[in-house]
Amino acid sequence: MSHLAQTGTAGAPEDRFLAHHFPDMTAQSQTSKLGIWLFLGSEVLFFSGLFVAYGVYRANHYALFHYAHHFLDWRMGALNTVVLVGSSLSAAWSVRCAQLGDRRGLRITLLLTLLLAGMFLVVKYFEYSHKLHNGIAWGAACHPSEEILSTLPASVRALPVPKDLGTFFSIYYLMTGLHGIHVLVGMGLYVWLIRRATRGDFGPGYFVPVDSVALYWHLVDMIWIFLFPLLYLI
Amino acid sequence: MTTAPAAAAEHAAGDSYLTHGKGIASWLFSLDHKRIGIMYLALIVFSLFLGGVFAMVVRFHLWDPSGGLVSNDAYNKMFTLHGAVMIFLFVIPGIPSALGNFVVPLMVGAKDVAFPRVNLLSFWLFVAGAVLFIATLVVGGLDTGWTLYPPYSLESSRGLGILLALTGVFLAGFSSILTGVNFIATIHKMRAPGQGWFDLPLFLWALYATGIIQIFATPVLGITVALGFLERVFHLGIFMPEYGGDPVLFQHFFWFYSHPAVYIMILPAMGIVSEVVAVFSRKPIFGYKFIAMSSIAIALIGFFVWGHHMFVSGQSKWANIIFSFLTLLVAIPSAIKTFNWLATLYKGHIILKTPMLFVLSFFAIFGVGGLTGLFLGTLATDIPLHDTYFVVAHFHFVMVGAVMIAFLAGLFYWWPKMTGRMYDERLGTASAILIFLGFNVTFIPQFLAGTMGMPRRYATYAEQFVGLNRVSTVGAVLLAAGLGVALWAFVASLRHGARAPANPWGAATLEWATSSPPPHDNFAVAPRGVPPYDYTGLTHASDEAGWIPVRPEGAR
Amino acid sequence: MTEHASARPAHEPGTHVMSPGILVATAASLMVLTAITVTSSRIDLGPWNVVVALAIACTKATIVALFFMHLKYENRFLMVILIAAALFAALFVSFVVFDTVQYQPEIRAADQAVRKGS
Amino acid sequence: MIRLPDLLAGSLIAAGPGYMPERASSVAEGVDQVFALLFWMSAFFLVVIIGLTVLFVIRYRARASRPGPEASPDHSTKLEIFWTAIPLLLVFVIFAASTKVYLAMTELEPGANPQRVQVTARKWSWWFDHAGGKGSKELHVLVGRPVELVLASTDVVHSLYVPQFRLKQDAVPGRFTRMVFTPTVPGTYPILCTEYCGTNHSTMSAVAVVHPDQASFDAWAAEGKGGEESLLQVGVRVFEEKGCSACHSVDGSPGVGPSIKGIWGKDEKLTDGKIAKVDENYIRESIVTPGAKIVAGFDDMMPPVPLDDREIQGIVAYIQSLKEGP
Repeated sequence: MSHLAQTGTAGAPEDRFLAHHFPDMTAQSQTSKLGIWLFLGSEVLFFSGLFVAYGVYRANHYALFHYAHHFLDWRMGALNTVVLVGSSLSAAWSVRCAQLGDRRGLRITLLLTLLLAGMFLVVKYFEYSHKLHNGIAWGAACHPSEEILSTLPASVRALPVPKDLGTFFSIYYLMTGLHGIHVLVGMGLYVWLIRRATRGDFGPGYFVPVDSVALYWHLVDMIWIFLFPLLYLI
Repeated sequence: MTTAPAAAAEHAAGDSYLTHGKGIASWLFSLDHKRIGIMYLALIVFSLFLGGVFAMVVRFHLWDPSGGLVSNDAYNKMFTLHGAVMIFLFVIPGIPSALGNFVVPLMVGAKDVAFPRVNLLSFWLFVAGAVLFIATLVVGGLDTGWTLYPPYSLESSRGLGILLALTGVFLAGFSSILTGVNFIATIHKMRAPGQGWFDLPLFLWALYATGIIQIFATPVLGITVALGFLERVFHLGIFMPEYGGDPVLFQHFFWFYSHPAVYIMILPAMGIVSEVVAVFSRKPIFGYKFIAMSSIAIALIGFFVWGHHMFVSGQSKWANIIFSFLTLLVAIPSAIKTFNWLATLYKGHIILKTPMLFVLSFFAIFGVGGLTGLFLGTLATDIPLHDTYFVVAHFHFVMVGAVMIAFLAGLFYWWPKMTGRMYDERLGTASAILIFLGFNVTFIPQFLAGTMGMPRRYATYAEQFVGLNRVSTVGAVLLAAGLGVALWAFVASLRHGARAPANPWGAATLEWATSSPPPHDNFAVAPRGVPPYDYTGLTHASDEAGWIPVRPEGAR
Repeated sequence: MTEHASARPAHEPGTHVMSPGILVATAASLMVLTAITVTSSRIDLGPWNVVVALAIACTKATIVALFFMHLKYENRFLMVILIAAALFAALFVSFVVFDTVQYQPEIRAADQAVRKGS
Repeated sequence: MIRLPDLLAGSLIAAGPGYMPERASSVAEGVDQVFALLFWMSAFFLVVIIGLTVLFVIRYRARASRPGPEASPDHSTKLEIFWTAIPLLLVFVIFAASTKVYLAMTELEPGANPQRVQVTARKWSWWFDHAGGKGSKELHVLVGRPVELVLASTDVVHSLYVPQFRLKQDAVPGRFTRMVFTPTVPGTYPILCTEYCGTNHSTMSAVAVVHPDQASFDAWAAEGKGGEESLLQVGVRVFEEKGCSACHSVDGSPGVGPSIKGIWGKDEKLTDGKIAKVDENYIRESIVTPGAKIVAGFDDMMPPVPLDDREIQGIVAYIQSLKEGP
C-alpha cells in the first residue's frame, strides 16, 4: 500500500510552493503555463510594431535597405544564430532535467544556457562597438567613416551614400536592441533559476519556473530567427 | 441612525476582507484581489474627478466664442490633460481594474485571481503611470492632445512633459496587459467545480473578450510610445519627417491599439448591463450565447478597424474602403446585444432600483453613441464630420455616456457587496436622473455643432456656435451635479448606510453567495457552479436579510 | 482545472518529458535550416528572396514552438494563443505595408521637392 | 446666429440634415444623401430602442398587481437570425451607397482638366499657389471648373476643411496629399484647420472664393501684376506669404514670437543675458538661423526660412517702416 501513498501530492516536499488559492500543484502549474503563454502572445505583438516599421521602410526604400545590409556581417549574425539555438537546446534540456529530478544536469544546463546567452551579447557588443566606432549610428547621426566604406564590395562602394541611411540603422538598433534587452532579462532569470536550483527547489513535482523561463527563452530565440534573415541577409 | 464607531464594532463581529489585516501596509501590499480592487477604485474615482475639473475649465472657456477664461495654450493643455487622464486613467482601467478585480474571482468561486502578485504589480505600475501623468502638470503641462500625433508632439522644442507622459502611458499599458493575463487565466483555470463555460456570468465573457484586446493590442501601444520616446531623444527618423520618418506610420501604430482600446472600455460596460438587466427583470437573460459570442466577435473585429481614424490622414483609397467596411461590421454584434437586452425586459418583473435606472439610460445613450458611430465608419459622411464636434459628441456618448454610466450602474450594484453597506435609494435615483439629463444636454448640441462644421480642439470658435456651446456648458454643470449626488450617496452609505445582506438584489451569480463584505478567502465553503441567471431558487425574505435560497444548499 | 477533465493521453499535459533524441534533432534541424537560409540569400531570386527567407524562418519558428516549447504535447489552447498572436501581428504588418505601398509615389515626390528646394 | 428651436425643428421635421451647411461642391449632394440615409435609419432604430424600453418599463414594472415575471422563452434562434441579418443587410446598403459617393470624392471625371493649386500649410496659416504663378492667402477657384489641390505641410500635420464643400484632407509633412472637387455655387466659404496644430489652431483659417465667371477670376488673377514691386511691397508680401504674421504681430503685441513693430535699431535682451542691436545682420541671422539669438521671454520655436537676398531686404524695409515715432 505504500506506493499508493506516494502518488498522492499531499505532504510532498514541493507543496511548500503551493499558493493558498489553488487546490493542488497540477492546477497551479496549469494556470502558470497559461499565464506565461498569454504573456508570450503579448510579446509577439510588442515586437510586431518594429516589424511594421521594418516593412514600411523597406517597402519605401528598398534600394536603401539593400545598400545598408552590406554594413552588417552575416557571419556574425549566423554565429549568433548558432549560439542562440545552442542555448535553446540547453534550456529545453534543463526542463527535462528538472522533470526527471536530475539536479546536477539541471544546474549544468542552466549554467550553459546562461553562458551561451552571455556569449550572444558579447558578439552583439563587438558588432555594436565596431559600427558606432565607424560612425554608423541611428537616424540623423549616421555618418559612415571612410574606413568602413572601404570594406564594402566594390559595386556597392561605387554608389553614393544614401541620404536616409540612418533610418535603416535606427530600425536595426531598435530591433536588435529590444531583442538584446530581452536576452539580458533572460540572463537575469537564469541567474535566479541557478540560485534556486542550487538550493534544490526544483524536482518532478515542481518545475514551473524552469519551464516558464525556458518558454520565454525560446520566444527570444524565435524572434531572432526572424531578425537574422531580415537584417543580415536581405 | 448608527454612528461610525458603532458600525465598525458591528463589523468586527464577523471577519471580512476589510478587517483582515490592519494598517496602511496591509492595504498597499495586499495580494487580496478585493483590496487591490478597492485601491484601484479610489484612484480611478480620483482620476474621474481630476479629468472632470479639466473638463469644466474647457466648457467654461468655451462659454465665450473668443475664449474668455484662459489663454489658447492653457486651453490646449486643459483639453489634452482632460482626454489623457480620462482615457488612460479612468475609462480604460475603470471597469476591468476596479470592479473586475473585485468580482472576477468571486464570480468563479475562487479565492483569488490566478496571479495575485502580478495583480499587485499591475496596480503599482498603474500608480506609477498615474504619478507621471500628474508630473506632466507640474513640469508645465502637455498640449499635444491625448492622441500625441507627431510631428507636433515630438517637436524638438518640447521639454520634459512629453517624455513623462509617454512613460506614463507605457507603464499604464503594461498594467493593463497584466490585468488581462490575470483575468483570462482566472476565467480559464479557476472556475468552480461544475461551472462550465456557459455557466459564466456575461460580465466574465465580456472581461474575457476585453482580456484578449488587453493582451494583444496594448503591447503595440507600448512599442508606439517607446518609439516616440526614442524618436524625441535620439531622432531615429521613424515618425519625424525632418529625419526621414513618416508621421502617418505613427497613426497606424497608435490606432492599432487605441481603437481596440475603445472596446476595452465598452465591452466590460456591456457586461455590467447584461448582469443588471437580468437581475432587475427577475428573468434569465435573453439569448445568453449570442450575447457572450458577440463580445468575442466585437473583440476580434475590433482589431481590424483602426484605419477608420485615418480616412483623411493621407491613407490610401483602398485601405479606406476596406477599413470602412470592417468598421460597419462591428455594428452587427452591438445590435445583437441591444436587442437581446430589450428582449430580456419583455414580460419581466422590472424593479427600478438605481443600477437598473442607469442601465435603462445606458440603452438610450449607447443607442445614440452606437448609431452615430455608423456616420463615422461610413467613408462618405466621415470626411466632412471627421475631427469636428460630431466626433467629440459621438465618443463622449460611448465613453462617458455608455461607459461611465455602466460603471456607475456596476458600482451601485456591487457597492453593498464591496462595503457591506446599502446606499440611499433616493440619492441613487436622483443621481441617475440628473446624470442622464445633464449628459444629454451637454452632448446633443455638440452633434449639431459638428454637423454644422465646428472643428474640435478649438480654443476659439465662430459666432454662429455660441448658443450651442452655452447649452452644452449648462449641461456640463448639470452632469457634474449628478456626479456630486452619486458621490454623496456613496459617502452617506459609508457613514450611516444600513447593513447589507449577502444578496440584496436576488442575483444568482456566485459573488452573492458569500457574505457582504466577503471574508478574506471569499467563501466560507467553496461553492459549486450554478446557472447564473436562474432566479427561481431565490425568495425575498426581508429588506434586512435580502434574498435567500428556497432549496437546500448545494442543490443545482 | 476543467480542461484536464476531458480524456487525454496517459501523461498529464505539461508533464511530457522530451526525449534527448527529439531535442537534439530539433536543434540539428534548426542549424540545417540556418545554413539553407544563408545559402539561399546568396542566390538572386529578386523579390522571392524575402519570401524564401520568411518561409524558412516560419518553418524554424514552428519547429521551435512544437518541440522546444513542447506545444505538440500541450493543451491545444496554448497553440491557439501563439497562432492568434502571430496572425494579429501578420495582419498588422500586411495592412500597414499594403497602405504604404499605395502612397509611396507621394512620399517620393515630396522628398524630391524638398531636395530641389534646398 | 442659429437659434436652437430652429435647429431642433430642422433636425426633426426637415429632411434629416436640415441644419447642415450650404452645399457648394459637386460631391456635397451625394454626401448629404448618405447622411440622410444614415440619419433616418438611426432615427428609426433609436425610436425602436427607446420606445421598447419605455413601453416595457411601463408594462412590466414591478408593482402590487404583478407578483413576478411572466413565462417567456430565454432564447430564440429565429429572432437572433432576424436581428443579425437585418443589420448585416443594412451594412451592405450603407457600404455600397457610401463607397459610390466616396469614389466620386477622390477622382475627377476622366478627361477633366482641373485647375491645379499647390497648398502649403504651416503654423498657423495657409498659402495657395495657383496655376499661373499667382500665390495668395485665399483659395480662388471658378464655378464649374474642376479643382485639384495638392497639399503639403512645412511643419506639423494640418487639415484643410471646407464645410460647404463637405471635404477635408490632412496636409502631412514629408508627403503630398490630394483633394479634388468641382465648386458649384459662387461665393466665399471658410477654410478651417481641423487637425490640431498648437497655439493658434483655432484661428488658422482662410477663405475659398468661388468666382461666378471666368472674367471675375481673370480680374483677380491680374491684380497686382505689372510694375516692379518696391522693397517694402516685397517685404509686406513675403511677411504674409511665409506665414511670419502668424507669430510676429505688427502692432506691438507679443505673440508666439516678438512683434516687429518698433524694434528697428533697438537693443534686444536675449535669453543668455546678452544684448543684440536690431540691424540688418541681426534680422538676416534671425531668419536664416533663428535659434542663434533668442529674445528673452520667448521660446526657440521658429523654423529657418529660406529667403533670397531681395526678400530679406524687403523684410528689413518692412521692419524699418514699422519704426516707432513719427
